[in-house]
Amino acid sequence: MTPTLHILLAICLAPALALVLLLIPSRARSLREALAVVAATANLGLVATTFGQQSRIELPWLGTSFDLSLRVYHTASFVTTAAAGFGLLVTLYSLPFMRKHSAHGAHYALMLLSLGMANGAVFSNNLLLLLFFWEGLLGTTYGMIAIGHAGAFKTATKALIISGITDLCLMLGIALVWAQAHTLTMTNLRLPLEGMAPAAFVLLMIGAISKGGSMPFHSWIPDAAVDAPTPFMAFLPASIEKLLGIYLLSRLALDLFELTPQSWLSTLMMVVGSVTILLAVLMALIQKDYKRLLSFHAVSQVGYMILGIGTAVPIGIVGGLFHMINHAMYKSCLFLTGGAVERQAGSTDLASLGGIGRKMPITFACFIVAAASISGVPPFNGFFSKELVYDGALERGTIFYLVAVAGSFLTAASFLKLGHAAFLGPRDKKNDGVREAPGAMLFPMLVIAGFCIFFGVNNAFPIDQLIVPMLPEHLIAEARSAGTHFSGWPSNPTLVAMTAAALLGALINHGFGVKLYGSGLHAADHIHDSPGLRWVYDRAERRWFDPYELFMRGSAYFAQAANKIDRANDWLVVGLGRLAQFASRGVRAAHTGNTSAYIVWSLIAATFIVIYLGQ
Amino acid sequence: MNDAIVEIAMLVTFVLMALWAVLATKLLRAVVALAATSVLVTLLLFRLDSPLAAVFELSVCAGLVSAIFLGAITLTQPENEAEVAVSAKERIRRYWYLPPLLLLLGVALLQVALPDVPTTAAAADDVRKVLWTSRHLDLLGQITVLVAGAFGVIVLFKEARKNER
Amino acid sequence: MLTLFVLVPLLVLLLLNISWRALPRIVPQAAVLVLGFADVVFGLALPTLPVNSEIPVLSELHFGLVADDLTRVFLVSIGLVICAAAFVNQESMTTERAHRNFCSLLLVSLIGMNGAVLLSDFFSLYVFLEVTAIASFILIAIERGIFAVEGAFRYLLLSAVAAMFMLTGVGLMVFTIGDTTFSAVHESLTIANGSPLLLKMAVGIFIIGLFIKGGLVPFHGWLPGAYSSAPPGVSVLLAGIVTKVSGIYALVRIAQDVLVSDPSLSMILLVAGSASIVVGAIAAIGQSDLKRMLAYSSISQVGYIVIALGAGTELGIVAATFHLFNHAIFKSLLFVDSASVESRLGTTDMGKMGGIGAKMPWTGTTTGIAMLSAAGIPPFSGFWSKLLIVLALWKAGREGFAILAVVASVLTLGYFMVMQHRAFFGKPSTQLDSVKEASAGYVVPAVVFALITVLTGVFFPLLKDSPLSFLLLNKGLSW
Amino acid sequence: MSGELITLYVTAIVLVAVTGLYYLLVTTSLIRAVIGLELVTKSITLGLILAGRLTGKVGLGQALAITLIVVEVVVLVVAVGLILLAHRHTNKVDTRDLRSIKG
Repeated sequence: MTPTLHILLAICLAPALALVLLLIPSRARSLREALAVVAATANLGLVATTFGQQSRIELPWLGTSFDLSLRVYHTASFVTTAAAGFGLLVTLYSLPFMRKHSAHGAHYALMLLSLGMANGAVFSNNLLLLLFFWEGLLGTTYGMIAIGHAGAFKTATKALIISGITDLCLMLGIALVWAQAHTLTMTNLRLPLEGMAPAAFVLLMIGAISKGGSMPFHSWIPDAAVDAPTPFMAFLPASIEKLLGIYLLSRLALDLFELTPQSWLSTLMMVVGSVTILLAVLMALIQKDYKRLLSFHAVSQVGYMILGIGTAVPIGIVGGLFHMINHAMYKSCLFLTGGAVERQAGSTDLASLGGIGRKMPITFACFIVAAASISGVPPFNGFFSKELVYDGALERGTIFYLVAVAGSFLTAASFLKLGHAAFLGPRDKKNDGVREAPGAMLFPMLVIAGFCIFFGVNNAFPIDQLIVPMLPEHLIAEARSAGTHFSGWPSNPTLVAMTAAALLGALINHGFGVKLYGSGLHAADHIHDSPGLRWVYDRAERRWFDPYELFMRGSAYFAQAANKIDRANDWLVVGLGRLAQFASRGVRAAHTGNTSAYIVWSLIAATFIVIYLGQ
Repeated sequence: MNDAIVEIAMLVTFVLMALWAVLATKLLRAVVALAATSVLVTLLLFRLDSPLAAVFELSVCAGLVSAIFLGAITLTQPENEAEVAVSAKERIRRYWYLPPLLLLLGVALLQVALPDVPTTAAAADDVRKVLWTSRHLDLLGQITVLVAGAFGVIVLFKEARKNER
Repeated sequence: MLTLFVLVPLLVLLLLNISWRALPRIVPQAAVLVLGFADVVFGLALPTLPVNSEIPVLSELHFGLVADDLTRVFLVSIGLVICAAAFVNQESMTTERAHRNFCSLLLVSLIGMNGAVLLSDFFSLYVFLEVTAIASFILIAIERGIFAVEGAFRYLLLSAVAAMFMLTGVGLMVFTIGDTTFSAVHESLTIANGSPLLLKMAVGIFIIGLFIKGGLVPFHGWLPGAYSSAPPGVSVLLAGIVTKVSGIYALVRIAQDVLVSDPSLSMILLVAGSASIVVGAIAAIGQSDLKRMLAYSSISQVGYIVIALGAGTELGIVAATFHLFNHAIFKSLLFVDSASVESRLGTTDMGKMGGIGAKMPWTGTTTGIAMLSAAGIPPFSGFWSKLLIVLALWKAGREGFAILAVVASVLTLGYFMVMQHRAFFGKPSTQLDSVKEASAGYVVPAVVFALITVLTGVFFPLLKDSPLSFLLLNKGLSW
Repeated sequence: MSGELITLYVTAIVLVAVTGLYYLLVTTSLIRAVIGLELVTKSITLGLILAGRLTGKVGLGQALAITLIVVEVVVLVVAVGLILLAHRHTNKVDTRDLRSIKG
């Protein structure tokens, strides 16, 4: 197969099969499912075999500056393979989950369409072509949310409008790039950050981080977590959109622009990253719903990637990119466990869950692996990527490092809470009949959890084979001359110790929280009440209670602030709608139905035109 | 010199007739004034060496158009003259700015139009030749317009038959 | 050869009306469809045809008609929309008599539009636009309801004002150069002897007339009334093609052949275009009637076309033409869908349609496609034309207007979302239980148009080598 | 033809056109509105002929004027048809009755 045909097939095959799928009547659900699995597998096979290839396809169009060009190279192969892998796993997972859903066919068709669009976006070597596929994904996102339950329309609209606006920023950024460089072919671009280029960078960055789900463009994701079918969450916001967003961000930072650590844009990215980490995780901490909590983490974790890439130093970039692939794994795994719990226990409300770990041991095990991974517990993959990000952040400023560690602490705390509330503790009577999820749902979870361990224990493989080749030559050379090692155990023991302290702190904090507010810890009461020790505990309680409460109160304020930002976002969307309605009333009032008035408008405008022309 | 005076008189009458058509309180008089305006246009067209157009103007505008208006007036309820006067006054008050605006539009045109008037003498290119050689597409258009007009009459004037579904 | 585009419909029109009582209802319908389809086919095949060879019998009647890529785009669009209007009318007209008259007037309209896109003379343009307009006045009022009469009469009055401007322009042309053909005016403008300012004024005043006919803000007063009060088939015709041919086609023609990249013309087009985009979109947001909302959306979309022309470059003309084609397709599609909803519910009030999408899946889906195309979401064709418009403006150094065009497309998205939300999504109310999908006469054109939108969008990069390459006016791009 | 006379012609044409347009706008009677329209048409007819005469293209001017007259009379017929239809519905020929489509 020629490379040309290969790539075109990778872009067109899945969407074409999606159309075929839509033609299958809804009676033949199994046939649809089989076709979807076949298509997702074929897609994975197609993109996986592009590894190691280097080729370009040029379709001249609109003269020299708008060639439609596609390019196969290491980064693209890697990102599309990852996306295709998640696509296949989520497809498998959907089989039992979506079986009875009314929009069964649309779900699979939109998934396949998204896969084709994602391949197209990554293989594009021209910004315009990228924009085409990028906005195409916007359409499928809209569709996949909208097929959720009856009220999902509102969320879908919110997603469409927020992403639509950021995609317009992307479009303007592309126009600016074009004005500056007179080319849109990505391999020919290397813009110094001067003149209009920073504006272009910021606009393009908005497009990229919005797709990645960063603050302040995130607010539709938690809503979608409630409204959209769970496979969608694992599929688009948790994995594919994140991969794409960070892919574009890395292309921007690494080779489309000459981003240096000295540049204020680098600092801007780090600030955006840090703020996203902190605010989103604070929001996550107070959530009472399994999927909603996860979705705020999906926002928070993207902060690490932006932070890592924003450092503009090799180690940070490697960390950010490694975190991208790790996050896609553990977050989709977490959403899959969430979906399994939802399907088996009938709810994702933490108040009505609890104690189902025994009933669903495999799901619980997968949850533990993924949760440990997201919290940065060694030796899972999240630990290694976070350490790399920390290293890069510390190089640029202690404050960024501290925020990142604080984020880690809070992440761990919130997952302890989540795991405890959902899987441990007393079990509600109605959950006694809960059984383990079916095999088709467990298989993807297990595969991904396995990868979390594999990428952690054997991190040399992903880092050296997959991530480092993504860096441009000059950065690799820079790292080599500095003698930096990316893979293996983190080189800086102080950082590891700090991480360990943060995790331990989270554990202790959780223990105290549970002790003070939780149930099921009465077993410790007799120690507490024993003479002598009681006085110590009282003091200890008072001593520990205060900072805890203070902290909780403080974090509540933060959380409220984060909530305000969230609401402000909503308000803006709704408020703009109101403003438009208000303006509309004004315009409509002017149309009185009086023909003479209409003619007079025309005459007045005509007078202006005549006078203008007569000058 | 005499020719010029005749022409000036005709122009003045033309404007006066138009004003009369506008100011007449009775609709019937307005239509008569319109016909008179048409006649003056006809005369002016003759003065401008355009006999064929003049004949058309006379037959179609002064004749057919007046007939159509008379038909319309007889088929509709007569106006209440007092009400017409009141509403006219009210509307004139509301649209007070229009005459200056329109005159501004006209003057704007005059300003650019007048400075370079070409003064070539009238050359005789035959209208029939022009119509049949360079403007025959317009003739095709005229035919289509007349067909469309016929359908207009059929659709808009004909009473709907009661037994039609 | 080109003469036949005008002569054949005229002949068919006359033949149909010689003995029409004897003809079954299907004959005039078939005649319209065949002639519309012929427009599409010959529009596509024009370069391969012996255009300039004279047919022996008709050699006396060569009317000086010319055709280029722009003409072909319009011939294809005219044919498609005429066919759709005939389909919709077949379903919606209740009386036999109205149906026959409708078909005949559709043919008159076809003659007018075919003539208008083929000729090359200002005055003839006025005549043929007036033919189309007269057919439209009668068509709007064909069911003789009071609202329709009001819409038609308002259209007539504003159209008369437009004619006044166009004729003033023609008069000034005769006065300055004694000729009204496009080429003569263009030559006199470029060689700049005599009085180019007056001649430019003449073209400018003619263009004011076109603004009224095309319904640009603030010349648009007649448009919402005419669109929303017309019978369903007529709305499709008016929104899909009539206003585009009568107003916008001529603007494109003038920008391409007469006033080539003139800065003051550009400025006027830019201002009028952006006013239309914004005012049209804002007015559309607050509408509760589906057809009226679509009418205001038409104003906004026409604004995009005009703003692209205002770029004053060849890319701008290409973008405008392509958007015009797309607009003809998706706006006709939307009006066809509104007609199918009206046929089932008897109303176009969006408040009474909640959840109709579930009951009428074809209608709902095709509306969604048209709406996304109009808002410029890929992979539908509207995305490419809006992109070309933005690029053209940017390339011409009109960055502000480019940004305005981009930002206003959010408004477009906004009002279409409102429409989808009110009319098609959500739970169907119980009153709509008995509602079924519309009949084939509505669904077939809707699906065909939706396919055109999708296929043009998806295969846009391949347009160059396809028979549709003329959509991009080859000479306008460094291909 | 002398310059002053041409000025007079143009002035008369503009005056009649303005009168007709003004009348079209301020009248409440549909029939009177159409009369205003006719006045405008007449002034334009005269203007076309004058323009042709001044550039020595009398034939062209006449050809345009004749076509114009034919087109406008058909527009007039349609307008009167619409007025009669409106009259059938409202029993009046008042422009204020044709104001129900708004907003």
